[in-house]
Amino acid sequence: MNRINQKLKENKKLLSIYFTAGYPNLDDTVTIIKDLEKSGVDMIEIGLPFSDPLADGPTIQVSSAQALKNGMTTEALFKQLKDIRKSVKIPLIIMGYFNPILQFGVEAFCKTCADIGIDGLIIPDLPVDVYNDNYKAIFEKHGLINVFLITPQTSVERIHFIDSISKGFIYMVSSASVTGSSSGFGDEQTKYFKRIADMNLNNPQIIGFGISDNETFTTATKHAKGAIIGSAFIKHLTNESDKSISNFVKSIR
Amino acid sequence: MNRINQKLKENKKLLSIYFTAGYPNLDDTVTIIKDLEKSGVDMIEIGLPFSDPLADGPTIQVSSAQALKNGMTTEALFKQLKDIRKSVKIPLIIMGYFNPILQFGVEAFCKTCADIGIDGLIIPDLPVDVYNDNYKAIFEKHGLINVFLITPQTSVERIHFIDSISKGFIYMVSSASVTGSSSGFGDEQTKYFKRIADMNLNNPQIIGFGISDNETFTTATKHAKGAIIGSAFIKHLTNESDKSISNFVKSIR
Amino acid sequence: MTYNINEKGYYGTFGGAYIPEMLYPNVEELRQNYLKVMAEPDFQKEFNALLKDYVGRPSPLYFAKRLSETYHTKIYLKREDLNHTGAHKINNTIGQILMAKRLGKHRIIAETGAGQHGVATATVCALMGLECIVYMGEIDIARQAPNVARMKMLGATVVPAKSGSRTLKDATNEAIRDWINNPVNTHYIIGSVVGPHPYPDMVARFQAVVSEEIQWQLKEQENTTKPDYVVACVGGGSNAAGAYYHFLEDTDVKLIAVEAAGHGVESGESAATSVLGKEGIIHGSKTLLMQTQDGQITEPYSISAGLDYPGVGPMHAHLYKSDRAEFIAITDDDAMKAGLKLCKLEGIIPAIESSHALAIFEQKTFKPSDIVVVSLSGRGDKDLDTYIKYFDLS
Amino acid sequence: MTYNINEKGYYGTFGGAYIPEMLYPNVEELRQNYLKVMAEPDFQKEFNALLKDYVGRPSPLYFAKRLSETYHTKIYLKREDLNHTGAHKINNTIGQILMAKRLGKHRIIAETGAGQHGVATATVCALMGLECIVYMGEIDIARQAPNVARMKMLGATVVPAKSGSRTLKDATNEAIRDWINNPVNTHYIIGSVVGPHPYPDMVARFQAVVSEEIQWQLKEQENTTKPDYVVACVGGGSNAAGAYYHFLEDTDVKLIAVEAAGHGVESGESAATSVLGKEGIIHGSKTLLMQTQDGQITEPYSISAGLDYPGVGPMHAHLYKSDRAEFIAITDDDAMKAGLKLCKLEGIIPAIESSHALAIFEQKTFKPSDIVVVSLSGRGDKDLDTYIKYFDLS
Ligand SMILES: Cc1ncc(COP(=O)(O)O)c(C=O)c1O
Ligand SMILES: Cc1ncc(COP(=O)(O)O)c(C=O)c1O
Repeated sequence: MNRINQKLKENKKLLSIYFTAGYPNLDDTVTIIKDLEKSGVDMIEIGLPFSDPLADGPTIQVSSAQALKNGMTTEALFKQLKDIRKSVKIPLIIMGYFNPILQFGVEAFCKTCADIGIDGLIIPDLPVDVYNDNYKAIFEKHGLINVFLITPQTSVERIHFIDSISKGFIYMVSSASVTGSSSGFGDEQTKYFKRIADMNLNNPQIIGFGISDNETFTTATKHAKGAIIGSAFIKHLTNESDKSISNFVKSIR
Repeated sequence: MNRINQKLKENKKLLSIYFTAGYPNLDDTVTIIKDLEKSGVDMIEIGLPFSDPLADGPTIQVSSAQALKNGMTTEALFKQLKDIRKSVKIPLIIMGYFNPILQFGVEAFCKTCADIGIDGLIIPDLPVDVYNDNYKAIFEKHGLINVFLITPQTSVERIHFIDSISKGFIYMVSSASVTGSSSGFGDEQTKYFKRIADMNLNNPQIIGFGISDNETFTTATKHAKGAIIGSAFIKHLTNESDKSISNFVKSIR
Repeated sequence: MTYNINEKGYYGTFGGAYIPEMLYPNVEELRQNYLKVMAEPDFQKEFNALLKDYVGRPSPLYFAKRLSETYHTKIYLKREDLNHTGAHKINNTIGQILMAKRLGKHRIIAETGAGQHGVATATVCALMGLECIVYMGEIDIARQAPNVARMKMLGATVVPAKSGSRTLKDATNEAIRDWINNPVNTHYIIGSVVGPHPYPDMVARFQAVVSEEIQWQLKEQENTTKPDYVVACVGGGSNAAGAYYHFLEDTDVKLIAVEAAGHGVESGESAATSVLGKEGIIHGSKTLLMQTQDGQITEPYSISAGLDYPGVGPMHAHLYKSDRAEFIAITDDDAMKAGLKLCKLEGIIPAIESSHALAIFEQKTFKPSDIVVVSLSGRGDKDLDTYIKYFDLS
Repeated sequence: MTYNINEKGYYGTFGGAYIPEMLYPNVEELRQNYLKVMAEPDFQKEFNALLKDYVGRPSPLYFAKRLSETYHTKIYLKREDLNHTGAHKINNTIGQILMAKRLGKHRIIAETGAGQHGVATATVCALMGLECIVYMGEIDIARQAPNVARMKMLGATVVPAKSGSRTLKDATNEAIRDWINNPVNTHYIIGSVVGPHPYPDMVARFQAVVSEEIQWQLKEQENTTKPDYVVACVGGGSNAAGAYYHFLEDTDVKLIAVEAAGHGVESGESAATSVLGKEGIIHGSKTLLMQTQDGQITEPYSISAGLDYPGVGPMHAHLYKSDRAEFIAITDDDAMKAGLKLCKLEGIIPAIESSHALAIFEQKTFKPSDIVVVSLSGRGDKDLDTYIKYFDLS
């Protein structure tokens, strides 16, 4: 069974952390992953940096640009991750835009991921139907879970469709926004969280975008299986004089 | 008999000088006239300055602008000239653009000129036909000679017509140009001078524009009754350390 | 009473050709030929083809919905701003360049204020492969920089006029001096209905296409050939002349001429020629002009380089004196505001000249049923700096 | 083989909608409605009326006599430079603003490179009274200053894109981010035949009026509806798409697409997407784009802000791969020279984008009998500074 599915079965609210591979320094990737696991994080999204991350806000944009400048490439990432499963047990997801994956070759990409022990992919600009028509078989052949997003604007019908083809969890975007946009959740969002929870979907939901601290994590996980932190973690790596990852994780839950 | 006609009868080549009234200083007008007469000049054109002297080159433009700045007006000029005939005997012509004359009133202007003892007018932008139709009677009533221009482009027919309505001399523009433009006469111009001379017009011709020194004066008066110097004289008043008018006149003939 | 020119070249008592003898052959040649040449089928064909395929005529008669709602009347904009080079000026330069060619001239001179006429002249000279010299006041060179750049791109020589007010009047003086100096090979393309006869009439005839189009365009849109009002700004008066032309003798159609009040008609810094002017001679024409008691031409002022002229065409002097047209003076401030308003309501940036015409809606009330055609004589690209600075938008 | 879009939103293998889920409702709403709305008689009427009375269509098809003589072939210029706001871009923004209104959107965003699309968007937003935010790369803001001023005059908010190459690509990223953040009330008016389906097709249809007019205009002038060649510059590809549209399936009509070679195709500073690009995803579309081995999008370079884009519309990718169109890359230098040449020969100052299309006559020989229609996509007013500096004309 895929590590993601296993993790989702645990009777707890999951904390997932996104970071950009190769940031702040090219060789930080593995260290950050290990530290995150050590700090008790449940799942990690390893961001494959892209030159034009159009679903991301300034924080992730800047980290991506820096990572690329540092020399991060798809090949380099795979090389860094080669032996990751020797030490890391929690689910690892690669999050990246479709073009670098396409250039690598979707089949080759999936195979390499599987070889390394990557559990799933989040590709924000690979639409559900294109995936379904063209790439599903490849992903499944390599045992990779593809994670789809829903947003407050996603129709009920479409949510059910996405639920039907999802094999792990649904990435629930907290509000219509790019990453790192909002600060705190309002009425509208909690209503939306509840609305989706009440749909009793087959796949659990993990909420992302706008989770930055204990308060937002708590609100989000009241109605969902877990939550993903991205920009806030990258800000922590960038700005804090205390760059301790475990302190950051502790501050969340 | 008008002083101009009398002067034209003299058996000599006439030197006529143009200057801008009120230049260099507002009250120089009368002094310059007297000095010119004393220096042996045959005829004087007193320039009534105009803000937009469109037939004039830079030298006369600048002198006109300065004269106006000095406070020269039509009234002021007439006041300066009030007693001019007590001392000055040679023909005096006022040269000015039509608008100031029109504003003064053509009749009033002519009357005042006559009272003062002005002999003629040169109004470059009062065309022959307009003069003929509207103002001839007034000029004649006041015994004023209106002087018309011809240029190298003026047709033979038109020269004859202008000759027919002229009562003193014809102002022969040496070349198609504004005042102060050319330097020296070429073949084309001497041919033109000759061509006109050969027409044996009723009115003698006095050549203007581009006469600046002994050479051009001599060339011009070879074929004409006289010549008019304007810009060169104003330059003399402006630039020369020796501003002596008699020295200037001596340098011409 | 007629509002057209008579056989002597006068509109009422205004007009004529008060020119130095040096210009006589040129002006006379033109006077004798212009109507004949314009009537030639070959000329007509070439003129009309260029207006259509090169200039982009007909220019639309655009019903300005939001502007009309704002002022509770029916406002149509005659979109001369859409012409090639961005103003009505090109109608005239196309005509004159064809005239010049037929008269065998191969050197072209022009004066320009806003630069639109200079650009339009440089344009047709490039089109015909003729040499082009444009005189432009030093002040106008500074305030209409984009148009100076355009003239240079088009291969014209731009000569600064440094005398007097260093604006349109002085550029015109310089152009006339050039013409005097070059009487044989040169045609002077005057940019407005000013100058000695036959220029005012010739330019008006070339611009008359504007009102000709208004007639059939209004027929299409309002089922009448007659607007209630035709409104145009007046510098020299050419866009107004074009917009009025076919309505001149039909007094059902009311004409409104808008002049530049600058800082205010009584401020001493103004270009409201008809109100402030007296009959006199400027640039070869007997007309109304701003002048001193003594007959010296006054230096005008307007924020708009194209209206910054102390005279007005003789046709307009006559329209003013005969009360055929209503003359309204608009200040810099009111014009600028009206210009910005058009941007915001209709998405059209007008030339500051044209903004003066648009400003009348704040001063004069029209009936809801009135059809008011405004000559949008040019686009505001040349004026962006002035607008942006004025409204502090940068 | 067809060169039009298929029902799945692809031109051959290019196109589609590779968008984040956050954009799905917006793009899907558009996809489901665009053809229906465009077919509504009411929409058609309003669209066509605005094209005629506001934009000034039809734009002339001008036979460039002196240019034709120079290159010994028959060159017609499709004068999109004469449109209101000075380029073809407004055809599309008029269409999209009417679409947006029918979809109930009241906030409009756009990206812009040369600023022409930004101005065209700001214009239609003013016309309709809608809020307008335009994203523009910092570098483009500097090199297309007049258009920035125009947008401000028109009341738009211009937001600088400060990431990446700080040009069109990055402005597009920012616009997409804005749209993600404002999914309900906002319509994103994309300025070219790029982006997720249905944008490329919708924009092409709005621009198709260009080739529709070419057909009947050529019929009038040459008694044929078919040119031998249609030439257009390609940034995203909208002016080309419009000029090609009605000829796409008729292979008698040869299509030439002109890309920006910048300092040279092999120089590393270029925007010649089709030659240098590989299949990939950019801004929601599968198409050709300039990218690293690793799939990172390359920063392009061209002197022309409107061509300075690392992708190309999927229609053009298909035209390239299928050899339906010939692709020619033109350097900065050759484009600038061709631009100046048009000024001097025809009195038309072209946008630097359009100058690229004109430069092909130095590279490719046509038969004297060939009818070559060149899309003169825009006027060069926005580029005067660049031209003047390049040719040292000041
Ligand atoms: C756009 C525009 N409108 C109006 C004028 C004023 O000229 P006229 O009164 O001859 O139309 C100018 C002069 O440059 C102009 O550029
Ligand atoms: C005048 C002009 N032409 C061409 C283009 C390139 O765009 P497209 O390829 O979509 O026509 C632009 C873009 O701004 C432009 O302004």
